Amino acid sequence: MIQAVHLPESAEAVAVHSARGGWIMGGGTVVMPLVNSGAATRSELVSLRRAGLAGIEVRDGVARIGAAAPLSSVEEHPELAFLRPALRTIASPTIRNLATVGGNLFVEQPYGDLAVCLLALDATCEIAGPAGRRDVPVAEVLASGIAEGEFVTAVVTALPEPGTWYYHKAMRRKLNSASIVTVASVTRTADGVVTSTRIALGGVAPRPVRAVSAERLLRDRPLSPEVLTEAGEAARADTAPFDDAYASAWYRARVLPVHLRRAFAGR
Amino acid sequence: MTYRLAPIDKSPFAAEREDDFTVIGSVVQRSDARGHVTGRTEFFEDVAPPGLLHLKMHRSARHHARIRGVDLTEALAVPGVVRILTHADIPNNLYTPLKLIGVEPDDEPILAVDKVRYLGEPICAVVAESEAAALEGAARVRVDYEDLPAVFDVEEALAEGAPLVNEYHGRNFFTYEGHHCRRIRFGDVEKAFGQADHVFEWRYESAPIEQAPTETTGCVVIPQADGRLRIHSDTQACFFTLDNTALILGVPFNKLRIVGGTVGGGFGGKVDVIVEPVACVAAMMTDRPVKFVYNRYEEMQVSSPRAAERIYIKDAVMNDGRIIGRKVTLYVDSGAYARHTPYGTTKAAAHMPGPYSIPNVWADCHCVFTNRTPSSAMRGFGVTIGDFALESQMDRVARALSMDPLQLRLLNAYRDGDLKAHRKVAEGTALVEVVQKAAEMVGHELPEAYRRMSSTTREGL
Amino acid sequence: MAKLRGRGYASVNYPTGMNLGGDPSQALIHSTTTGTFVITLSSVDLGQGIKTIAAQCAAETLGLPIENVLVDTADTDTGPHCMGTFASRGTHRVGNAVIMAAAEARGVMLEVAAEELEVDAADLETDGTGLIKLKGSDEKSIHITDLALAAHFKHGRTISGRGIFLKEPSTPVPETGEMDPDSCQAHACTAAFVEVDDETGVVEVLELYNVYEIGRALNPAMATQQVEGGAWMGLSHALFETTEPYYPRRDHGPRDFAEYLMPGPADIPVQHSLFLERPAGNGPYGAKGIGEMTANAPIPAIANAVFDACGVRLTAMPFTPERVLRGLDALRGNA
Amino acid sequence: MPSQIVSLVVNGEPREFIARPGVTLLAVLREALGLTAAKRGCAQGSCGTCTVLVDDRPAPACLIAVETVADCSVRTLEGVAVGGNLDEVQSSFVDNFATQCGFCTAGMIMVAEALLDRDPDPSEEDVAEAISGNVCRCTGYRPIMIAILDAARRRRGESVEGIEGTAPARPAEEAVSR
Repeated sequence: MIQAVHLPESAEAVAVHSARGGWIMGGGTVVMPLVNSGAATRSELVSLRRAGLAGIEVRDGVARIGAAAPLSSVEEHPELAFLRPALRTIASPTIRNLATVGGNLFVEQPYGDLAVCLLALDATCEIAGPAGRRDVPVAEVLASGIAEGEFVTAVVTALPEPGTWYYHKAMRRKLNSASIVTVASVTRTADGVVTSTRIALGGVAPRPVRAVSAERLLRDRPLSPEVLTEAGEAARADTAPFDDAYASAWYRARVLPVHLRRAFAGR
Repeated sequence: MTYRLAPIDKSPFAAEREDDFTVIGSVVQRSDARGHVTGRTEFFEDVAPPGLLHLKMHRSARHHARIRGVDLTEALAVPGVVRILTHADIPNNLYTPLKLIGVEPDDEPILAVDKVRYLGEPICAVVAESEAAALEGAARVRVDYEDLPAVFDVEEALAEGAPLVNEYHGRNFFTYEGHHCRRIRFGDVEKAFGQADHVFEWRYESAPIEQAPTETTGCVVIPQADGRLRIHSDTQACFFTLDNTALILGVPFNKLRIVGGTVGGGFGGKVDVIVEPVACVAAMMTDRPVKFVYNRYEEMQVSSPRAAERIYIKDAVMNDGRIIGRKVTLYVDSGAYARHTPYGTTKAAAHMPGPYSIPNVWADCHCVFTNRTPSSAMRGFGVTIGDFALESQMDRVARALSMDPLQLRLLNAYRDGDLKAHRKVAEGTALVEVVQKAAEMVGHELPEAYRRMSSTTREGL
Repeated sequence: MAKLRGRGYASVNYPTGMNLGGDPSQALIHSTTTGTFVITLSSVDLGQGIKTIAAQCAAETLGLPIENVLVDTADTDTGPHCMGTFASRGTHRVGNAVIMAAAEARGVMLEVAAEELEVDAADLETDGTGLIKLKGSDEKSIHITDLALAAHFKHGRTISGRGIFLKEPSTPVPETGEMDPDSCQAHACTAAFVEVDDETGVVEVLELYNVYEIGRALNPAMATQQVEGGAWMGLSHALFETTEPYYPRRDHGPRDFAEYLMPGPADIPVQHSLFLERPAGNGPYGAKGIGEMTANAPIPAIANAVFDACGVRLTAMPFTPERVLRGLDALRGNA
Repeated sequence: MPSQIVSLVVNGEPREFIARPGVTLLAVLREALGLTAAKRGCAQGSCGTCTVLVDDRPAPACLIAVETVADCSVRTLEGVAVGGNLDEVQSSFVDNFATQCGFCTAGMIMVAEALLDRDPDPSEEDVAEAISGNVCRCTGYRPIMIAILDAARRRRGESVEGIEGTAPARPAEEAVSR
């Protein structure tokens, strides 16, 4: 049973409650269902709502997004328009009014499509905790989590150059549905061939993953349907798909190359 | 006022109708709409009596297991927990809801006694001052299980040596007047298979489906000054719930009063009598109002779904498309208990062989027990999955014969005066006309002879 | 890749009322002193609209405006027995019971009017506006409000009626299955148009054409609600729904509306619906039960349309992308 | 931490109540303030029946620990009809037969209110997206979408007369080419 809900007004104050075992809560979309069903394992909640962590700043091609920023504020931010199509594939507008950027890093797959985007963007997480502050690549946070008592205060990412951002999410429904396969990528081409690429996948492993095998295969090659399909098949090596209520591991692996191709080549 | 209407085509059967009405057939605004759009419609959970207690269930974590022991110590220590009910507190713990129409045997405990037969089966009910305390209490009940082999497939359940699911039936099927299934025997199908130009046999299957009303199943029971209980419920059937509840409580029927009638969707899911009896026992024992309402997980996984079915259809078909024999073997997965499935299985049998006149019909419809959440009624009970199988079969037969699928249906459609497989003479039929009209809507050309067919005559066949 | 289009049909019938009968419902009706008729029931409204339908049946039978009818339902202390709202029985059973009760009340109403107007009751008619009048005369008439007041305070009469509908129970013959399993049958035919993504197995239903024969649409707007919502549920069953996605294995059962998939507002097809009416002799004003039937025909019609589109025969519900894709793979010889 | 006094501005009126730690906005509205229009359909944020507006944005009240929105403005369905007069969205839901069981209606209307406040002329796609977090099990959504689009027209002062049929039949080959 919940004994206290703290509403600290600074990151420092959050750190104090977090160090005492308080459960960090962004929008509540993950924590509150557990509270409501009696499955919460901690007795104190620490809300980030008043901690001043909801700001979004974009300066010199770099975005700093507060961990407590609701997904809807990212969706509506004019300088983050490249992320808008991705955000509109996440849950529903009502949930996006609550769910936060920081929270999205920690939701279980097949949810967490913004985290997939941030992985493709090679974003950095600003983390605070009992031992002070540190900056960690989002890849590391996604792979290994953060230490007890720590919490993410912001994510920082360079904006992708025009024409280099790719996103595609396969879902069972057209709106408000979890990922079957999510593909996000920053890929540069010159003279028709790939000069650099980062591809992140969602829905196909317990955590968002980099499709390094596909990245390797795409380098110096054109983004043609054939090459992309080959890359998608190679990407299976980077995944560990699972069964859930939405799709089987077999299905996810089977359609991964199709959706990787579609992410770049459209239909 | 704006509203959308599906048009009514009054030309077919024009001679059989009268239209001299003032209110019937005209659009009248729903009497409940204003309440709905203002939020003033009162659903059962909008009742908030003072001193309300909350009931949450501790449920089986196993598919099939013997209960070696239940430890309530930790649960009772949770602040706010008032009482924990076990099977010993339920006056008539063993029941079956259709006993009201003569179905036997009683086969399901309100709260588990020495065994659980499906995942999520209720074991004990924690009553507390707050929902959070009831949840915490329910989480702290400790049950010591001895696992038993479980069976989940209907045909495996009927096979030799399968684990016995429900001792009260003694076999893994419901027995219909001494028979292992509900049967239809009409004509001689084996002879038809011998005479047929083609014999087609295929198999169909479905998985369980949830009614998924937006309002979950629940009730609020309020003890009254005169010693009676007032039950605010979202049951689909007030007296059915009242009568069953009184039998389980062992009290006179007039000790209970049900107030309901405004329900946030049912679709068959609120015909079971599950929440009211145990909430009533809790209210009687505490002499306080008690609320027992399913959470969404319980509604999705513990409340009875539409049964999974497996259906084999074997048809004897002539070159011209006449189906002269149909043999149907149907397995309905009742889950661990009967509930309404014996009824649904009979309804399925009566529905065979679909809306067609077939002179030789054989159907065996099995109500099978497995270690699955008990299934029960849902919109189209006993028919929906059968229609999937029957109408897929019709399409396959048509394709196998290279026939127009609508012409195949029109050729075999039942008409007024036909004797159905269950030996009732058909009347008021209209299959021919709905098929003709659908063809017209989508521009599917039918030959003149098929356009002239009618449900009222067999002319042209 | 290709989007493959196909069309499929299905035609069905559906029984009205509890399968073997024996499912009575009662209605009581009485007039207040000012001529409002209160129908008392214990029937449940799940959203299908029985409260409105009962009022329409009573108003029609009484020959009074719908505004003169109130429905009080689902309190077992005050309402007479109803078996319940299921088995497509509500409109049929309750409608018939209400008509019977209203007919009895109408009889009393006309008797009292006859006394008031000093004419023969057989010569009276109602005009649907609230007037009871001598047939063919515009002068000899009395309004229901005045009549109800007179009945109570002057004549000492209660304008009321009792109604019940019972189809006698039928017992199947165990050896043959001989039985009487319905009161009447409603009918439907669906044509489904689908598009199949041959690389992912995703099926999209583009259009549903539904023809429903429903006896009589007592309230055409509410009948439209029933059939369109029901066809949506059929589509949902066909493509999405199950509590056990790996049946007969029990794991990964959906726990909430996120995991329990149903088509959302962006996933719905264009629906074209048409009613036919063949009034049932035993139905209230000919109506048959339609609540359940509506979901049935779309399911096989969609399965048949998928076959038409891509040659995959779906024999297990629901028709998930995986099942379609496995079928496509098998056809391509790379299963 | 014991229960504490929390205040909200609900439908324009300041309200104070005692809240147990972690109690949801939904529970407060329904149990402490007697505002039962918002419904508990899942307590997980997956059904939308409890949707209310918090600082003018729609959100499921079951996911909000009430302390976290202290002093915020909350709007519920009870605050929509003024003096018993239905607003355009409500009257449009009635007229278009967009309600059946009524359990999703409060959430649907609150989403529609927020949508139309922000965008007086939404497209069908906008409406679908706006209500994509709200489950309706009865209607198949089409009547609700039509009601919201119709409400937008009413707010813009456009005519609402006339009866709309369902989509007319047309030759299938025109509708779907194979």
